[in-house]
Amino acid sequence: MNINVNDYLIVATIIFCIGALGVLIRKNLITIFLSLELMFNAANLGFVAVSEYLNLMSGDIFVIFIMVVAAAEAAILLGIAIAFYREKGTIDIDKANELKM
Amino acid sequence: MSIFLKYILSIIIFFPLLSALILVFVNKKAEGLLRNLATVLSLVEFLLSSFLFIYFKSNTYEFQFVERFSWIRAFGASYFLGIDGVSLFMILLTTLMTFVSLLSSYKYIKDHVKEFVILMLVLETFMLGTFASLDVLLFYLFWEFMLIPMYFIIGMWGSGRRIYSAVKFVLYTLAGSLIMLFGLITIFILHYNQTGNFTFNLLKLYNTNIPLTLQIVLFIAIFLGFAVKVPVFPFHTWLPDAHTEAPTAGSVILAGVLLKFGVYGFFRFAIPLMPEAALILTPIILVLAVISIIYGALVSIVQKDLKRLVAFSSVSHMGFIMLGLFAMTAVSVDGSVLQMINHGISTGALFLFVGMFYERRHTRLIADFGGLAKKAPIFAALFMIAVLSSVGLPGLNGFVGEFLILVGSFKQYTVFTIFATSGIIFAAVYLLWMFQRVMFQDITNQKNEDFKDMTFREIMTVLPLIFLMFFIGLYPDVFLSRINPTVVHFVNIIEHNKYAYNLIKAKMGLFNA
Amino acid sequence: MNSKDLIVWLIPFFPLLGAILWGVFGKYFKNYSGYLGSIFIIISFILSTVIFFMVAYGHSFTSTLYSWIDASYFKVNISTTVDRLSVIMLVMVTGISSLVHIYSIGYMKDDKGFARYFSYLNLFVFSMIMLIMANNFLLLYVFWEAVGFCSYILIGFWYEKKSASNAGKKAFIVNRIGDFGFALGVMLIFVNMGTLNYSSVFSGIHLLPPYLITTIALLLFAGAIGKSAQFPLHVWLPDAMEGPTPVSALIHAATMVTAGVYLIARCHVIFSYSPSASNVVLIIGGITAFIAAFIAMTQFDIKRIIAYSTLSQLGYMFMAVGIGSYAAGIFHLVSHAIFKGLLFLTAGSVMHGMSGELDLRKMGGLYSKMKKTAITFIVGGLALSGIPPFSGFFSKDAILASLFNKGDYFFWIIGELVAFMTAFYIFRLIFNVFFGESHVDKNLHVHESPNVMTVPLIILACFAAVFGFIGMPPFNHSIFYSFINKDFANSLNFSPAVNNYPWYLLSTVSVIAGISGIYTAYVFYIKKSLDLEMLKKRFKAVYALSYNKLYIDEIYDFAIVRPMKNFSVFLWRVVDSFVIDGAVNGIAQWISVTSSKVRKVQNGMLMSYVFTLTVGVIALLAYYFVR
Amino acid sequence: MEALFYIFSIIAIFSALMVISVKNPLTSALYIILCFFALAGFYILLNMQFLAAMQILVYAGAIAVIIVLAIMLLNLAKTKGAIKDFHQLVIGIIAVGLLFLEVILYIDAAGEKKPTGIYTNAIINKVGNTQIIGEFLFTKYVFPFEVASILLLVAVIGAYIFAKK
Repeated sequence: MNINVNDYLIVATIIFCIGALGVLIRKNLITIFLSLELMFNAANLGFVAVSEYLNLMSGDIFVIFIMVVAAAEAAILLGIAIAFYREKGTIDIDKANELKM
Repeated sequence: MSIFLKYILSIIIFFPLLSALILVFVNKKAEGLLRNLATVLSLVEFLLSSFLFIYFKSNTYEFQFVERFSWIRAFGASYFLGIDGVSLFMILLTTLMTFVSLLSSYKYIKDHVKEFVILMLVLETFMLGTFASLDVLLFYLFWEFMLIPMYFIIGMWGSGRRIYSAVKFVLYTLAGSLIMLFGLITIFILHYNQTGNFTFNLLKLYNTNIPLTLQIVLFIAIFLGFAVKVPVFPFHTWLPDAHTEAPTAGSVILAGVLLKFGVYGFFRFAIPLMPEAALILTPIILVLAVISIIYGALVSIVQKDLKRLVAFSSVSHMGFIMLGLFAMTAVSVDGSVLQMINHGISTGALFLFVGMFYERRHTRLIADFGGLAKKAPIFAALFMIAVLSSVGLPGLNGFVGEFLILVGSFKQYTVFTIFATSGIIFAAVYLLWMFQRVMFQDITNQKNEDFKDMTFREIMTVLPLIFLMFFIGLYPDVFLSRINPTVVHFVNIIEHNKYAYNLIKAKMGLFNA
Repeated sequence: MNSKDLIVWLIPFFPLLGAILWGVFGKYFKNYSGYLGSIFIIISFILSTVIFFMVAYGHSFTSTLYSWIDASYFKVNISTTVDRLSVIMLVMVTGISSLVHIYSIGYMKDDKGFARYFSYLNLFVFSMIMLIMANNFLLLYVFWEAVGFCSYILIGFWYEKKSASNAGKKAFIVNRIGDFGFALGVMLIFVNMGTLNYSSVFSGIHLLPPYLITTIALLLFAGAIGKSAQFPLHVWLPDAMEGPTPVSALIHAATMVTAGVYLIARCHVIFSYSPSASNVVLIIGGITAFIAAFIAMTQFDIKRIIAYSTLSQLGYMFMAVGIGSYAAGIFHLVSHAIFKGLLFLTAGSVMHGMSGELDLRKMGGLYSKMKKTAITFIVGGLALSGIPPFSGFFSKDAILASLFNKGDYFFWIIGELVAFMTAFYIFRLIFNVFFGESHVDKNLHVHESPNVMTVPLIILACFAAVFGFIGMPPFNHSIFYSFINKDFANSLNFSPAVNNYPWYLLSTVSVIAGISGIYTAYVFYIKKSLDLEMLKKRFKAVYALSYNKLYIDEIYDFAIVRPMKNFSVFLWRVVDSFVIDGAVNGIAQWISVTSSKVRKVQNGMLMSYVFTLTVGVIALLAYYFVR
Repeated sequence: MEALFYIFSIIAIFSALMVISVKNPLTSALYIILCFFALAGFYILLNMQFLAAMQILVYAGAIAVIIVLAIMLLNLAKTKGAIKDFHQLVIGIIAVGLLFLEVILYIDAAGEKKPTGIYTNAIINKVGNTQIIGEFLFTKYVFPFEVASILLLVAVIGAYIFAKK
């Protein structure tokens, strides 16, 4: 049995869905962030697999940019987490409800 | 001079704005200077606008003093101005009423004088812009801008439930005009689909070919926008509130100019853009107009508040104007346009007088007055002239317009006209009864004993209006000769569409009369 | 503008000038406004006389001042036509106006609003002159309303009195109801004929279908009903007596109220093509003549009695024009103007001497104290009662004769009955006021009026005495008839009173009716040989009906005024404030409630936002998939 | 190769599940590093050694370390992060299940596609994937590349601002 692009995509989908589930059900800011990273990586995997399948390079380049964005995001989010913790004494996401009118 | 005439419309429109800008630099404390300056500037503005009258060519329906500059090229909006016989007089009315209302508010407006005069002048610019623009987008912008100063004028210097009234006024009008915007944009897009050109040029949009069902939908949408402004019967309830709570100047502008925008909108936009729909919906609109006439009159009879009475009488009078416009004969539309001027003058004058009552006694309840003719004969005499002009006494302005409307609509809409004519009885009932209770009989309230007669300034305020009442009543030809070509052209457009309309009528078999 | 035009336009010009001068600069003129005002009217009168002879020995002519309204196909000029009918009216109006003006100088001497009074009065004369001279229906309508307005301000001249201002308002509004019909009539003429000029309308009216002619005629007649105070719109005229008495004499007896008759005479072409409309005129005239005389018999206010008498006499005129006897109607109009003006002015003189007292129960025996007034009054009374040789006899007889000759015996009988009642009530008045024992308050200094008032009375009395001879029976051979008939000759079904019956027989019947009326009054009030109180008790219901003016005011109040007021309150309180505003505020409320609910969606919980986002993604994907 | 694929798959999915299910955030962080390694393995399988290296360096090395640092800095290791809301769990699973289903259906429906590019495995191996990526980054993608660096700079400043008291 040969591994083709669909198999990679299925794995990527599974990881993506797990990440999405994590975002939905967890309340811990850090865990949510980790779940987001999972979703990023799933997408990356998809990019690379399709790029290889179509003999292209653009997907790979994209992955690099996504990594940059993820890194930047990580920095910002952790800054926010620290500020949030300082403010509320917790990082429970449900406490972040000040967007309400 | 030629340059001046070439850009005269822009000059007239933006002169008040410039005046307001000058007033911004005047010290807030110098109230006398502010008032005088604003009044003088508005007088200058009126004189400027009289140039339009002088140089207006009365033998053509074509738009005159046209100015056109590209504005937003991406979707064909342009700065496109021009006037015909109808907008000419609307502009003159606006400049006159602004001058008069500024002159009338020397005593009434006591605080925030600077803001008040600036807002009035800014409002004038917007009103003039609305009357002069021939570009739909430009029109709509001016139209909506008007609300802002008016909102503040009612909300800041009003009396009683002024915030409620101001908000009600704005929301009512806004609700209507948003629906209208939808209609206008739909026509704009239809025009694009048909010609491939983006344009907001009204004269080009006239040629848009709109399918009938869509026409009806759009007409109803645009109708709502204008009907609120007029106001026609079920959409009128903002009017008594806004009129009653607004300061005198606000009421004068509201009655004198703002209500005209509704009818003007029908004349300039709704009917020529969608003539078939207008023809089909005419019976319904006429029913509303006739209801407005009788309803407004009947409700006026039992009002206890002077200003509210005049406000409801406005509903009745505007009903006449709507009847004349939608009867769509040359005579009735002539009368309708003339009556727009008349209503501005007469009702404006009535509001001025009510304001003078309020300044003297700080009440507007009819029951608080009585026997004032003895104390203030000049007041009584001039007030009576204004009342009679509103009643439609021959020799004064109201009669000419009313009669033209009625005689013009009689043939086609006999029943409506008969009902409308009964309005002249009611007008006599409510206005004369009011006059009797205020001016005649003996003084019952001790406070009226030192009721002052009119001052020189107050006489000067109403004198132009009184003069016009007689002038239009005795020699309306000056006005009619300039209005008539435009109106005849307007009616010809409708007649042109009657053929199509009759085909539809035959097809639908609905209106077999 | 040739001299003819100039003279025509100067006739209304002087009164208008006067009205403006006294109205605006009244306080500078003071008493001169009276003298100058009278002089202005006298000038108008002289000019009218000149025009009268110009027309009598020449032709009628038209003169245009300027184009008034020119709206597309609706064109109306300010222009006049002077023909035989209008010159007679003109001379009558300006003549009586002159006398009333002179009389007013004395009557209104101490009034604060002296200048204002003359301003109004001059304005009225102006409007009336223009009404008569108008050559199209719109102008007629304009001045029709204008005289109504003048009547309004003159009735309410003493506006401090609530009753006076009420009466003025009532007059104006009731008139407007009539004018409502009139206006519709004018519109109907325009839409069918395309013009409002008398000459074009009259020459083309026969082309219209009969029902339209009848409708037009009836609508015009509605205006006449209002202005001439015919049943059922007669209610304003008795109340109008609140105004100064010279005003009642001029407006509410001699000139304005007869405008209705003038209108029908002017439009005789229209009416002659519509027998049914003419019949309506006849019937309304008959009803009014009868009920007004019936009411007048029991009233106590001397001015009101004369006012009802005016109604009744107007009823005669309408009967006359209703059967097509236009000449007789106009003849009675003029003679009535003279003797009724006289009666009102003398009543004013009595009031003046009695310091404003009007109740005839508080008078009596005044003959010795004010001889001139009394004699002139009696002359007027005799003229009214139709006793030869006073003018009323000739004019009333002309009407009754034409009724009889036309075969309308029923209305002839009514006419004779009314003649009897008329003689009765006017002599009831005369006997109670001038003869019998005095009931005058002892403190009251009764005096004769000054010469400025009595001289007009005497002039009018002379006219009342001799005027009738120009209409000597048989009427259709008289001077007046032959003068005016040239105008009416072109009307189609005009039938001059056919002289089937000897005129002297009919005249005798009328005279007998008059004399028996006077005798009855004599029996009741001078001889007192019949017990009045007993009679009142026996016919209690009839008496109450008459005394309370047939309860018409009350009926109107109950059936029209109150329901309308209640309905208006309903519209205001329920429809406006509750239904429409309720709907508006309800929508606002609904939006506010809904939005406060929808707002909960935005709860600030990040997780719910994320969840919504996910659902959105799922939905989007599903959409693409389904597509 | 196939065996490797399955092994990496199992590791990746297992560690991903552990990331979202364990209570302690620190444990989660450790599991995600495991996941990153498994993904790096995939990249190698896909002939992208450079990306695999970057994955390990950037993700497992940098980002994960920052996270762990933050957890320790805030002393969060003991925070209760357990899933308490059963309701939310069920809805989440249903939603995500649907999402999964849809994506799978998409993949299924996509069908065969012919390769369009020129960068076959042979060429990549000949030139070297690092060089190809480098050439791309400094030629065709130079603008996004510079933007990305500015983004990083902004992120640094932003993180500083946020974390600063």
